[in-house]
Amino acid sequence: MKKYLFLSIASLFLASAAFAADSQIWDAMRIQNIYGYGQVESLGLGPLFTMLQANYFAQIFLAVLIGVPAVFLLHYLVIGPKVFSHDGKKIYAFSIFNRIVHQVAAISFIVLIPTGFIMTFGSYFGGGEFVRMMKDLHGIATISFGIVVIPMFLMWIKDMLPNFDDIKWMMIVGGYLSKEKKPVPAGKFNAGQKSWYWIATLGGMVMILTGATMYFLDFDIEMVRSMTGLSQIDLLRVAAILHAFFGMLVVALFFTHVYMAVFAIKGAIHSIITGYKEEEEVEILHSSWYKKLKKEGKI
Amino acid sequence: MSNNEMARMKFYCDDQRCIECNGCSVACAEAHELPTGVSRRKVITLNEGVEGKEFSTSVACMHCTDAPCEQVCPVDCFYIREDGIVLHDKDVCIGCGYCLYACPFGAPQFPRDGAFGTKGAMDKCTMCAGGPLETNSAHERELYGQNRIAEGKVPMCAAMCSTKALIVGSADEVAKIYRTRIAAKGKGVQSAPYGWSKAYSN
Amino acid sequence: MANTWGYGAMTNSLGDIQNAKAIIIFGANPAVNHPVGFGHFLKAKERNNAQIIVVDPRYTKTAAKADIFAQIRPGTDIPFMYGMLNIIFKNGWEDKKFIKDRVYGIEDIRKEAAKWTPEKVADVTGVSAEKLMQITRVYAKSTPGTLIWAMGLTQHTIGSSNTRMAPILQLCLGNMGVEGGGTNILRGHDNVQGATDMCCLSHTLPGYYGLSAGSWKYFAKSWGVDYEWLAGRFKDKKMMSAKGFTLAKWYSGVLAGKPGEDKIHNAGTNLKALFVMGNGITSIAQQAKVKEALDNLELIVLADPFVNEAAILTDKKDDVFLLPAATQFETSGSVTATNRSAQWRYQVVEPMYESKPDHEIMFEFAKRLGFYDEYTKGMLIRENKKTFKFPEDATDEIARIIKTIGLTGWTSKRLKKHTDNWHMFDEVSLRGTGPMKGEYYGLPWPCWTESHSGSPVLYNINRSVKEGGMGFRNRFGLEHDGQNLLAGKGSAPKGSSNKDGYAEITAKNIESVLGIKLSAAEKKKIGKNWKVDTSNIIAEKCMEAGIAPYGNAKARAKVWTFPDQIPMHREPLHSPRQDLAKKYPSYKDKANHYRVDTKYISKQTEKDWSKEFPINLVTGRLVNLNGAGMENRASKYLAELTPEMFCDIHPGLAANHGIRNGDMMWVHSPEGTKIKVKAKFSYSVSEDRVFLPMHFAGHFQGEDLSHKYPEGTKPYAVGESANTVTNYGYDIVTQIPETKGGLCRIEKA
Amino acid sequence: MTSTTQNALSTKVGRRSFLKMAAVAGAFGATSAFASSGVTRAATEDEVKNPFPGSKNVRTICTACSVGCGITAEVQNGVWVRQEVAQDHPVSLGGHCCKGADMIDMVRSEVRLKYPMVKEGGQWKRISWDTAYERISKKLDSLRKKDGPDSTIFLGSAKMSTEQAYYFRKFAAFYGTNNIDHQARI
Repeated sequence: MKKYLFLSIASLFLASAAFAADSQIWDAMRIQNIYGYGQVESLGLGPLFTMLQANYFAQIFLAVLIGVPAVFLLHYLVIGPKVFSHDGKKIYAFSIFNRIVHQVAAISFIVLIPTGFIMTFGSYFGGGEFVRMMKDLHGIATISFGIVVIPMFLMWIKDMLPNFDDIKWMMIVGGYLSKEKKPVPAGKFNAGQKSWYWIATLGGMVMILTGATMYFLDFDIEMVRSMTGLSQIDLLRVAAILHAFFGMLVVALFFTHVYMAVFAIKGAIHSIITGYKEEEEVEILHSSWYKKLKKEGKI
Repeated sequence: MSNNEMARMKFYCDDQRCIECNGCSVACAEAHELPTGVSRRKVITLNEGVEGKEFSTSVACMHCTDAPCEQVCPVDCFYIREDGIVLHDKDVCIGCGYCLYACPFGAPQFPRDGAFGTKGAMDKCTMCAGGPLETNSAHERELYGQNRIAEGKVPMCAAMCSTKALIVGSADEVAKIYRTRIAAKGKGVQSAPYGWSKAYSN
Repeated sequence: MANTWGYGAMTNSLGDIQNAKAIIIFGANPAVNHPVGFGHFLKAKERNNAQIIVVDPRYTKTAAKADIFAQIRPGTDIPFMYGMLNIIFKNGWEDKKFIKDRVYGIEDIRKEAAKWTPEKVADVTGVSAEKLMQITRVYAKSTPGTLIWAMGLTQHTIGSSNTRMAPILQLCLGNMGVEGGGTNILRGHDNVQGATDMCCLSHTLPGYYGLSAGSWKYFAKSWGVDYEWLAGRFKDKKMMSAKGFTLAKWYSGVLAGKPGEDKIHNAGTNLKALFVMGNGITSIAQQAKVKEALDNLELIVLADPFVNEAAILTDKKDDVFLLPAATQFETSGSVTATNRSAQWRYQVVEPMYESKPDHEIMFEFAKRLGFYDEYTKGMLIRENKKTFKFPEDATDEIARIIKTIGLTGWTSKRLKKHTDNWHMFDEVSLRGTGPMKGEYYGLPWPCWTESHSGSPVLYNINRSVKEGGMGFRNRFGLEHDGQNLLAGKGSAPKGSSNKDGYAEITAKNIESVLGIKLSAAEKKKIGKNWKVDTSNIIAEKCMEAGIAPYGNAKARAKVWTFPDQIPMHREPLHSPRQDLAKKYPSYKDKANHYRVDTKYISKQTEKDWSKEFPINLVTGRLVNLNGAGMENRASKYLAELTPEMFCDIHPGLAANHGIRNGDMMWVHSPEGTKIKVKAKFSYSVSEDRVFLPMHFAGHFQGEDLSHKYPEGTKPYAVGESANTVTNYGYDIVTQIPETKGGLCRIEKA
Repeated sequence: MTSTTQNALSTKVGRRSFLKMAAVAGAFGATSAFASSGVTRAATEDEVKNPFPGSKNVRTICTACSVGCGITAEVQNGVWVRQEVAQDHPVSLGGHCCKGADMIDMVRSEVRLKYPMVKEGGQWKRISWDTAYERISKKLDSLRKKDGPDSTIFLGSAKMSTEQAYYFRKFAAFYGTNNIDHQARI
């Protein structure tokens, strides 16, 4: 009897799979405040998102959180920091405007990244009020980052355009794998900094947009919808996937950036506080720029 | 599929009977005194006005066996009762919306009551089983609505369905009713309970 | 319908529909208007394999569940049914014995039906000949078949013909008086049947007694007042017997005398005061006229649990009173469902805020107008009491007086008992079990005596009268044109002492028809006839003999008192088919039609309406609202389902006018009025018609009247009233407005 | 499953994992009674906890359409606290459309007319019942004397009880006019 029941039910389920594939159930506006829920032509991102979020996102974030610092710790111990003379001449690298913009972004990141991690691992914090607060804080910090991201993008874009030095720089991984102080081919910004710039600005903007989409859920993004042809629920799913993906990149590069500024190059952090870089540091790490400055007689 | 799975509580809406009277959705909203804009249950009509193709069905949380919402929730606010009812803890929920992205039925609802116009804690069909607070306490009723299951009563939507299209109960019993109806018609299987097996079969 | 066989009510019950093998639905949308009732239809379909046939101008939610759907042009139901009869007669599918024994005047129908060949029907109705034949075959072959209708048949100038046509179809197929058959009108509001039985109507007294002096005398006596005194309350005895204004056209009573308005005959005065209780008069046709009438009244009193939107519509500045009436849950009383079953509606809570139940308001006014004692005396008579208890004593007063529809058995005690024990009744047959054995749920009238079972299926001769059996009512005399109008031999209800047809029972014929002898005491007490026999001796004796007090006659297919003796097709006043309007013209204009001179042919031929207004206009209900929608729009959950007034329009038609889904659009009527509504694309309407839901108010011809609501009383949804653009046109007999077959013109707003 | 969920299950669900399914059978009408299966068992008396102690169920009838669906109103201390399911009603079997499911809202709607009002000079003004009665009956009386009883029309309702409808008709009769009608004529 039981077996019969089991079989008949199983056949029902098979039929149900066919029914679902017919995807009539996916039609029309499913919920009040989300329009175009799961239209027939929807991308079917639900399963993809579920699979990624359930099995990979948190793990990858954890890997980034532990892995990146671990690599740097190893680097610090094996190769050690680069130390440049702080007594020599200084080169004016960052205007006051540059510095303010950078600092605002920096503070935003200092808030955004931990709050983001707290949300990702919300269950370990027990969810509820605390994590909700972190979520709101994440949103608030986005506002300050949103204010400076475009000035930041514009003020450095000229120096951030890729060139041949970048390929050379990449080949030797910026010279960070050796203890030698050999001039490294790089302009005002090296390829590493450039990648960080592009990820932080363009990626940051993507994160702001995707974040806002998720934050407000029924955020009116008619334009994006009509441009992409995505239903709102798919847009939300794309947003969630993109947000996580760029989040990983940003976090990894942010850690790198901090490591470079604070540990890898001793005292390099001062340049963004005072605006002046050590001449020796520029000569070695930004040799092309150094040469250019020299040629222009600015040093 | 284990036998255990059949002893789960399930919804089934018979689209041969559903006439989009919205009795279920209003009964639900009324029973749980939901804010407007939140519909735990919604009736949808497809191909409206197209002769021979129009049909309606009532959708809410299907209390999936492999509940995707439970899988993706970053704060693990979901819990699945022994009888298969998928519930969540509003005090833990942070209103991130991930459950909504994962859900194939659009069940999770977000009232606009958070700060800065954001969505508050998620709200969804509880199969009238309340939440993790003290059973039938005023607090539970305020957050999750009635706990009719604890009172030994049928969930409101199915009980008030005008044509008895929407039925609820343990899966094998609902399947029995479903088969009885199909048999009465003598027309063989036309469609079957959807959403009962894995939400995303892979 | 009452003119066909005696009573104008649903003949069977909703549960009984589960017995049907075929269900044909004309101009009704039970899936939307009576969802719970429609559940029984679906069960018939599921368990009985009953074929559901829907004939409607729109592909409704009901049609979505139908086996066959015919999209008919509004106002052409008569040709459609004649077309069916044409095929039925041609194939000999009619029930010949039934017709012979129980129907009068089918020959004329046969002649008329012969004219309506399927091809001709196709031209007039827009339904193909093949479909008509398919429907006819399925319906005629699957017996018993039940025929359902609602406002889609009645709201036409020929509504009263429509409602005769449907019974004729059923009579020809022998579908009357059987389980699973019948003509089942689905009433609109919860107590339309009850309120109609009590005749809140301008042409008759409670129980359909009419307005003749004899009726007034019977009521005066039963109310315990002097007839002359009562007559003195009226202007004169002529006005006492003159039908009053109707809800449909009362506005003419105010506006008469103005240029272009219809003339009235109202005892030399216009209407000056309007007293409304629980009537959303924003849902009646000709809103612009209604507004003008409201503006011109001297006094408006509106008693309702919510703000009656008449108060919002009018620009009148003074003497508009809003009285907070209690809802029906804050009082108690009986309510009659569509199948003539009464239920006791118990009081749930005390009236909220300062609201008062309707009867308290009436009693107080009676006191202040000086007729309270006479007015309430009827409640004291039965038990010779000093004080009364409302509503129980009123129920008993009704039971004491109303014999015509057999309410004698409806005492408050019995009705309460039924509601208290509703779990003891069967869903399909309504039969009681246990202590309720031998009674049908709600004692569907006629319930002849205090021990009668109620009559769940009217005109069923397969049951004894005691158990709800009966033939057709003897209401139209004993013969016509030399033909006997009584039922044929052997067609009396089961167990009857008289096996043939017989006349209605009077004190004179009771002994001969029943074959009994009355005692002297009985002879002294007995009333003149069964309708006025308050002693109830006639009914009691009839039960014993198995005789229906109202006689056993033939139903008549021919009503010789009507403008059309048999139903004839006449085009709506505003017809999109001018060629047919010439061929099937409307009636002559009718003078003093419920006190108003009403236009028919002169309106129809005024001009070629279809040139300027090419689109058919259909109105109807939505599932979440009812009537004028006041109380439902005041619920946030219901208002949320349809927050705005809209117009269902076919995307093709919309494209012709450059209207996109969700755009605002104007709908213009031939009356020169217009409304601004949101376009909602829908394939449920064809490209030559639009559909408007009728429940909205609060906007008028594009103007938002929200500011006119008293603070805190505005419902959650407001919008244009569809009835601002419904066309002129009233039924020739009942004066029901023609809201289902008008014309309009649309444009993008 | 993470610890949080397990925690929630063990502490909160254990106590609540009972069901009384007897009522379900009624909801499905003619279908077979629900057999007990695995997790669903009848709840014991003390497990079934009424959230509204001391409440009473009142049988009444829906006021929406003419089907006449049964309504079970749960009343606690004179307050209609909950609309229950009238599963044993012979016509509706507990079913309701959206209007019927929301009957309780008709009573407790916030936008109800709360007190008598009159429009004076285009403005709404709150008045007492007594004032309303007085002013209306005076006006009716004078109109009746001046223009005759036929100058008034009474529009009644299909939403009234039968008794009220009867008394409304009777009111017009005693007032002296046949100008009375209701929604049957729509």
